[in-house]
Amino acid sequence: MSTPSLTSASATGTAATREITLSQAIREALAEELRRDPTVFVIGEDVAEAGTPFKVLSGLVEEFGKTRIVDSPISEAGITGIGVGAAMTGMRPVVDIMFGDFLGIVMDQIANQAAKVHYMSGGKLKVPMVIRTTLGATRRSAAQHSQSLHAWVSHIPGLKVALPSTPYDAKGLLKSAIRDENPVVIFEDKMMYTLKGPVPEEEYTIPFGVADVKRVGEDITLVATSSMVQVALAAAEQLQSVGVSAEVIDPRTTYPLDKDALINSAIKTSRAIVIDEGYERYGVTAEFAAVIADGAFYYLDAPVKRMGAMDVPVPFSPVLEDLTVPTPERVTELAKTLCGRV
Amino acid sequence: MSTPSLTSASATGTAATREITLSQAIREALAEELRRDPTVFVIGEDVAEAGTPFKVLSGLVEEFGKTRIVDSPISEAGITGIGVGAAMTGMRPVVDIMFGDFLGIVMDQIANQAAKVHYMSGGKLKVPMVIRTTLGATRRSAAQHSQSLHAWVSHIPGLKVALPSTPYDAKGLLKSAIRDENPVVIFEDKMMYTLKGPVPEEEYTIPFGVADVKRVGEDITLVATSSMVQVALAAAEQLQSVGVSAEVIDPRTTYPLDKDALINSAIKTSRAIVIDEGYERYGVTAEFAAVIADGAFYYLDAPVKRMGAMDVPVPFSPVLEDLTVPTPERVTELAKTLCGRV
Amino acid sequence: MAQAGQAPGRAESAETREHWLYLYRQMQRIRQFEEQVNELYLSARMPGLAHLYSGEEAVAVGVCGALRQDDYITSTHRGHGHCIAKGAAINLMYAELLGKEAGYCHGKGGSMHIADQQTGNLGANAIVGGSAGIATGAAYSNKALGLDRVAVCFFGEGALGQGLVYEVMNMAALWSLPVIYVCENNQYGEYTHYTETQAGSLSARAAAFGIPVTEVDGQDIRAVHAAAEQAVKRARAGEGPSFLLATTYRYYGHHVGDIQRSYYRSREEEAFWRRERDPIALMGEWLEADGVATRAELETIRSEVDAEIKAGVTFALDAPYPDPSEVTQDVYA
Amino acid sequence: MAQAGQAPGRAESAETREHWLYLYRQMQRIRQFEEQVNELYLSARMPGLAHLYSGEEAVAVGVCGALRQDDYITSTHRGHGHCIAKGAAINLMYAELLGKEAGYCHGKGGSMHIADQQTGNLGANAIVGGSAGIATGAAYSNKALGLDRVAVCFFGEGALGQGLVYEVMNMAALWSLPVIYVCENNQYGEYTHYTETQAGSLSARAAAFGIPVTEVDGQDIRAVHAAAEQAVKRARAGEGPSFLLATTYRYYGHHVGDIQRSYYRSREEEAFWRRERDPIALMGEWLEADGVATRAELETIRSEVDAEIKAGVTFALDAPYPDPSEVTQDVYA
Ligand SMILES: Cc1ncc(C[n+]2csc(CCOP(=O)(O)OP(=O)(O)O)c2C)c(N)n1
Ligand SMILES: Cc1ncc(C[n+]2csc(CCOP(=O)(O)OP(=O)(O)O)c2C)c(N)n1
Ligand SMILES: [Mg+2]
Ligand SMILES: [Mg+2]
Repeated sequence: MSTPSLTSASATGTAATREITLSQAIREALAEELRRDPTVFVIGEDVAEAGTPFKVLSGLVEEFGKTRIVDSPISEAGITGIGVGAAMTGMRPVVDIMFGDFLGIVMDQIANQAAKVHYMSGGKLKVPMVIRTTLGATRRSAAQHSQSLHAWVSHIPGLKVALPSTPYDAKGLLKSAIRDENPVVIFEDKMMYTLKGPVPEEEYTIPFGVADVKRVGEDITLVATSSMVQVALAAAEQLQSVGVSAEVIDPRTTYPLDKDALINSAIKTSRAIVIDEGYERYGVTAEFAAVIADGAFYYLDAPVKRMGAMDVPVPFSPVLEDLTVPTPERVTELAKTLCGRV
Repeated sequence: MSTPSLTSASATGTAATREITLSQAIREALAEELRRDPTVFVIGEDVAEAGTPFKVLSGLVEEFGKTRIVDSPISEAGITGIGVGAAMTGMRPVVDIMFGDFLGIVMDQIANQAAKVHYMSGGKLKVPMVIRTTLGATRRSAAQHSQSLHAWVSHIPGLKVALPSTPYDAKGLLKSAIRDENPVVIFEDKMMYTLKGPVPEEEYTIPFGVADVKRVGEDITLVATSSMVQVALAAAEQLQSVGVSAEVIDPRTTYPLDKDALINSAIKTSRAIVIDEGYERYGVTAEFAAVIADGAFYYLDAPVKRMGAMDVPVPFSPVLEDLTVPTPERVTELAKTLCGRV
Repeated sequence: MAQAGQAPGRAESAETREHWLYLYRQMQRIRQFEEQVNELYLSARMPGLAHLYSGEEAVAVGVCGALRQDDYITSTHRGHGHCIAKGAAINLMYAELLGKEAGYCHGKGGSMHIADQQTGNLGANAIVGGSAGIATGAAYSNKALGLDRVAVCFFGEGALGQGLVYEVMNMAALWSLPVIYVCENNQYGEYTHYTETQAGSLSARAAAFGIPVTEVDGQDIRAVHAAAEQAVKRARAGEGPSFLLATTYRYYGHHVGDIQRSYYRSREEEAFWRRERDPIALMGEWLEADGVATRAELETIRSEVDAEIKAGVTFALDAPYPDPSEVTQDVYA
Repeated sequence: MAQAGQAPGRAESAETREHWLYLYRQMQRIRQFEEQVNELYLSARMPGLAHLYSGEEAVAVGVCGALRQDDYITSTHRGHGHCIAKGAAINLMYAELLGKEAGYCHGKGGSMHIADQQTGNLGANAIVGGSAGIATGAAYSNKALGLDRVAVCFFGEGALGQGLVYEVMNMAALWSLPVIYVCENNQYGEYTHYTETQAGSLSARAAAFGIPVTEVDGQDIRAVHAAAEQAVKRARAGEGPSFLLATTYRYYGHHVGDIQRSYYRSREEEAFWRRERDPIALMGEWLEADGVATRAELETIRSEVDAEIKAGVTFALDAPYPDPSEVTQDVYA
């Protein structure tokens, strides 16, 4: 449901900026880091010649060879475990988990091993590993290939979690993830790989824990992640036409979370809707809503509202699947209600 | 940190009520259901002669034999998968996952298989399975044997999640879980196995989605789960002495969640603290706080406050571990602040 | 749909002419079903993707031909063949693939999740290896309930990369469960030849747990069927699990969109299998050679199936989508 | 602490007297270390539980005796023996077990998570089989970085129930990684004999991936050491992984609190192993028989270790706990 025609709100204007897709941005980030640091390697299923089923890695094996772009068996737990061990002993693995739905297979290696090694060892060992995976529905891929499970990893101390929503953010966040000394899980929206946006030629990274204001507004705050940023921006456009000025904020990382940015925007606008494609129950929207409702308590004119994915396994049939994900229209309706414009 | 001397606030007074431990209550629930329904069986590591390392199942194999109390290899994913298949074909498995920390190994089988089969099959197949597992720190078991990961499963549509806090609730909720047509994950606090409380002789079950008021109060609502209920009750005692009347509410199931009970209590008291032993970030406290902050928005005199486990891997050293879990003293302090008694 | 929902005859009648002709019809059904799936995809009338079974028909049909309707199977992302072989109705399958209310799962499952409890199909599965536990658990039920049913777990050789498969094989062997693991070695996992992802010996993986392994030519339905009958006999007799390793080949790409395949396998290789090792052609040849059927009779079956397929597609295209209210139904039983 | 942090000599010097006496001392260290751990538990001076290695000393010491200090090991919940064998300091280990600041992990890890990067110990692990990926990944690094280091993965036979172990063995074999899987078959997983949880053949589990397997008497340090040297040679030469299956026995319960064991194993069985198969006694006997050392010399070693152990316990008991502020430190690097 992301709109490829819309382009990223970030990083516009620099001389050496051109438009590339989110997919190209990720490939550039990996290529640059692979060139910069010989200990970086990519491991996953069909990451080499095939460049993944999404073709995001196409071309990397030609430049870096099969010892750094490593095709693995269909063993997600195994390659994640190997990633942890490799990271503990001098390498910087980028483990490719094709679909975020497969996190269920690797949660022990991520949450019990990768996330805890540094603390359990009294700070002596570290795990500079990246898990690249995906999220997002509406691809007609049904219940086991459409989930957005970032709430699971966001819950675990020791992990950092990034959710890029533009090509600019995707490149900058992935480069930061690879250079981070800790395990980082980065989620890419499968539907956004073709989204184009401005990305500077010159090198840059994006620090974790710094939210990005994707659109400035006065009347209501729309906090949105990943795939939902385009939804929020589209809703903001619609709201504009009815005289509601919406501010769109993208936390970019769920951990570390830029609580101040969320709270201060809500204090400024006095209203907030938090939007995320994960299941609503016990999901990321709950954390955002709780943080804002607490931090902006004395400034809110309306309760903070949550819009997550519908609490159902993602159905295959398009007519049903499209009902499960927040849309600009539904965000707009709710925002108008909160602002008393109905 | 639960206090075995304290006894459950529930089900007092019936003629045929006697005091038993939470461990005995679970054993009774299983024995009664095993007798009632020949399709019920227990499978797990050392569940038979050993009766689990916690001795919770001691005696069951003597009555029901090794074909119904099944010792398995150390294959949590495998026995969970076998449980799913057995449940789809006429059995009612009770799968024993010794430590809740091991959920990471079985999340795919729980979240992608068990939780989704009914919906994906258009309602034709069902998975009446129970996963019995544990939560809770302060046993000096360190980072991989002390977690409370119920937020993970609470997030997944298709699953139900129960968190007993008393022997009475443990028996009634487990019996309901075994009779439920859906996959249910039930968490037992390892530290509470020796907690005694009144349990009636006569049979009963406890419906899911019905919160229990463990203590009636007027000035502030303490929402607490599992191990934290005793903490909240102890805090309520302390608050009493400074003239603060605290209401303690136990949702008993995180899904289905009795939102009305939480909201209405907060509306009545105008203040709320939500307490849970899971990691605070993106945890169960976020959902409770968001639900209350939204539903009781116009009645709250203070922001809803969250007290989860500290966002660190659970450290081994007792002097550190004890700092990571909410205590009556810390709850009392926060409650006094919210009520302006400082 | 004459055969829809019906199971093939019992093993002891497996040698009868009708049985073989039924199996030939089933292979034709699968082949033509998949060709229409590809059409529906190419003409953008089918949502999402599909993984075609064309070329592997003898495995599903040979194995399911040795099963009773009340036996169970679990299937994979490449599951249409297993589903048809176990007796599902063509039209209801198409309806599911198009996300229609009339589909086996009311359109909620789609290609990767078709299940049909009426014919004992516990479902396709989009998690590689994900159904190994389910099949083993179904076998557990059969034993616990004192039934002589068996459970068949179909999976591709790529699933041998998943630890779960080893965990459940160990328990199946320990507890002598009536389960048959059918490994369809079509030689590729997605875009990679299995020799690049599997070390040692595939059959030794199962043998290590004391599970008897039979390696069969997956293009020869007689070989597959005979091996399956042995495994079924063993399972029904309570003697425990078996492992069939069938070498086969998929004609199309990993999924319908996988058109450019030259970087991982040659046109020549693909042409060779289609020309020399086609399971339907091979079966047709010996049916004729052994005088079981005439070319004309086989052609009649093919054209009957052709009509059935066309009718099924039309039925599905005309069928209504589920009502929006369905979206929140059946999350819980 | 003379030996603390020091690795045993290189394999080629393994036959020297000093080397054998060092290994004898290491076995004594482990034995006496564990006896004091049990004391600390029984006298309620140690928080939590511990899983004692007593009886299995020849495995850890025989294997680590074939390693260099810069080689890696991963360990298990029953990890004290591996940690000492790789060269860790007794006093810092006790400090960790008591949750003290001076401990290897500042008290944050405890018995089940001791790690010591200085001696290449990547850590004990409280998830059965959980370190199989880590060890294989360390071997991956060794190969990728062009180092001739090897990685040893110690695990109990119960870990063969975990699918992860098969996933990584497959990759280790595929990529010829310098990793040695050392399966310590002490015959019980918690309170159950392994024959009740493992079907088929344990060694065939690894052989199926083309990994050479050596079965050794885990009570005979010469046998273990010789097998380990072969495996190390193979790994350093870039020839790939090996699997050692060592049969051994744990003297104490599954953990220190497991006192009542008669329901799962007999006193006679326990007595037999202690009497007839004690690895330290057996080594002492042949050291004397072969004239490598006199009884008096061995006794001297024992009493030196005795003093070292006592000093270590005292050091740990007297050591301060971590400052409360430590609780939020080192969550992130
Ligand atoms: C756990 C998991 N990992 C990865 C995938 C993505 N995937 C789908 S099919 C496939 C290849 C499966 O190969 P194989 O098991 O040989 O079956 P085939 O497609 O050849 O029939 C992969 C990697 C998945 N669906 N599940
Ligand atoms: C994944 C997992 N499952 C279960 C446990 C509980 N547990 C701890 S040790 C143990 C037995 C392990 O047996 P084995 O691997 O043979 O090692 P041993 O204790 O005999 O040395 C079990 C089941 C665990 N720690 N991790
Ligand atoms: Mg294949
Ligand atoms: Mg053992």
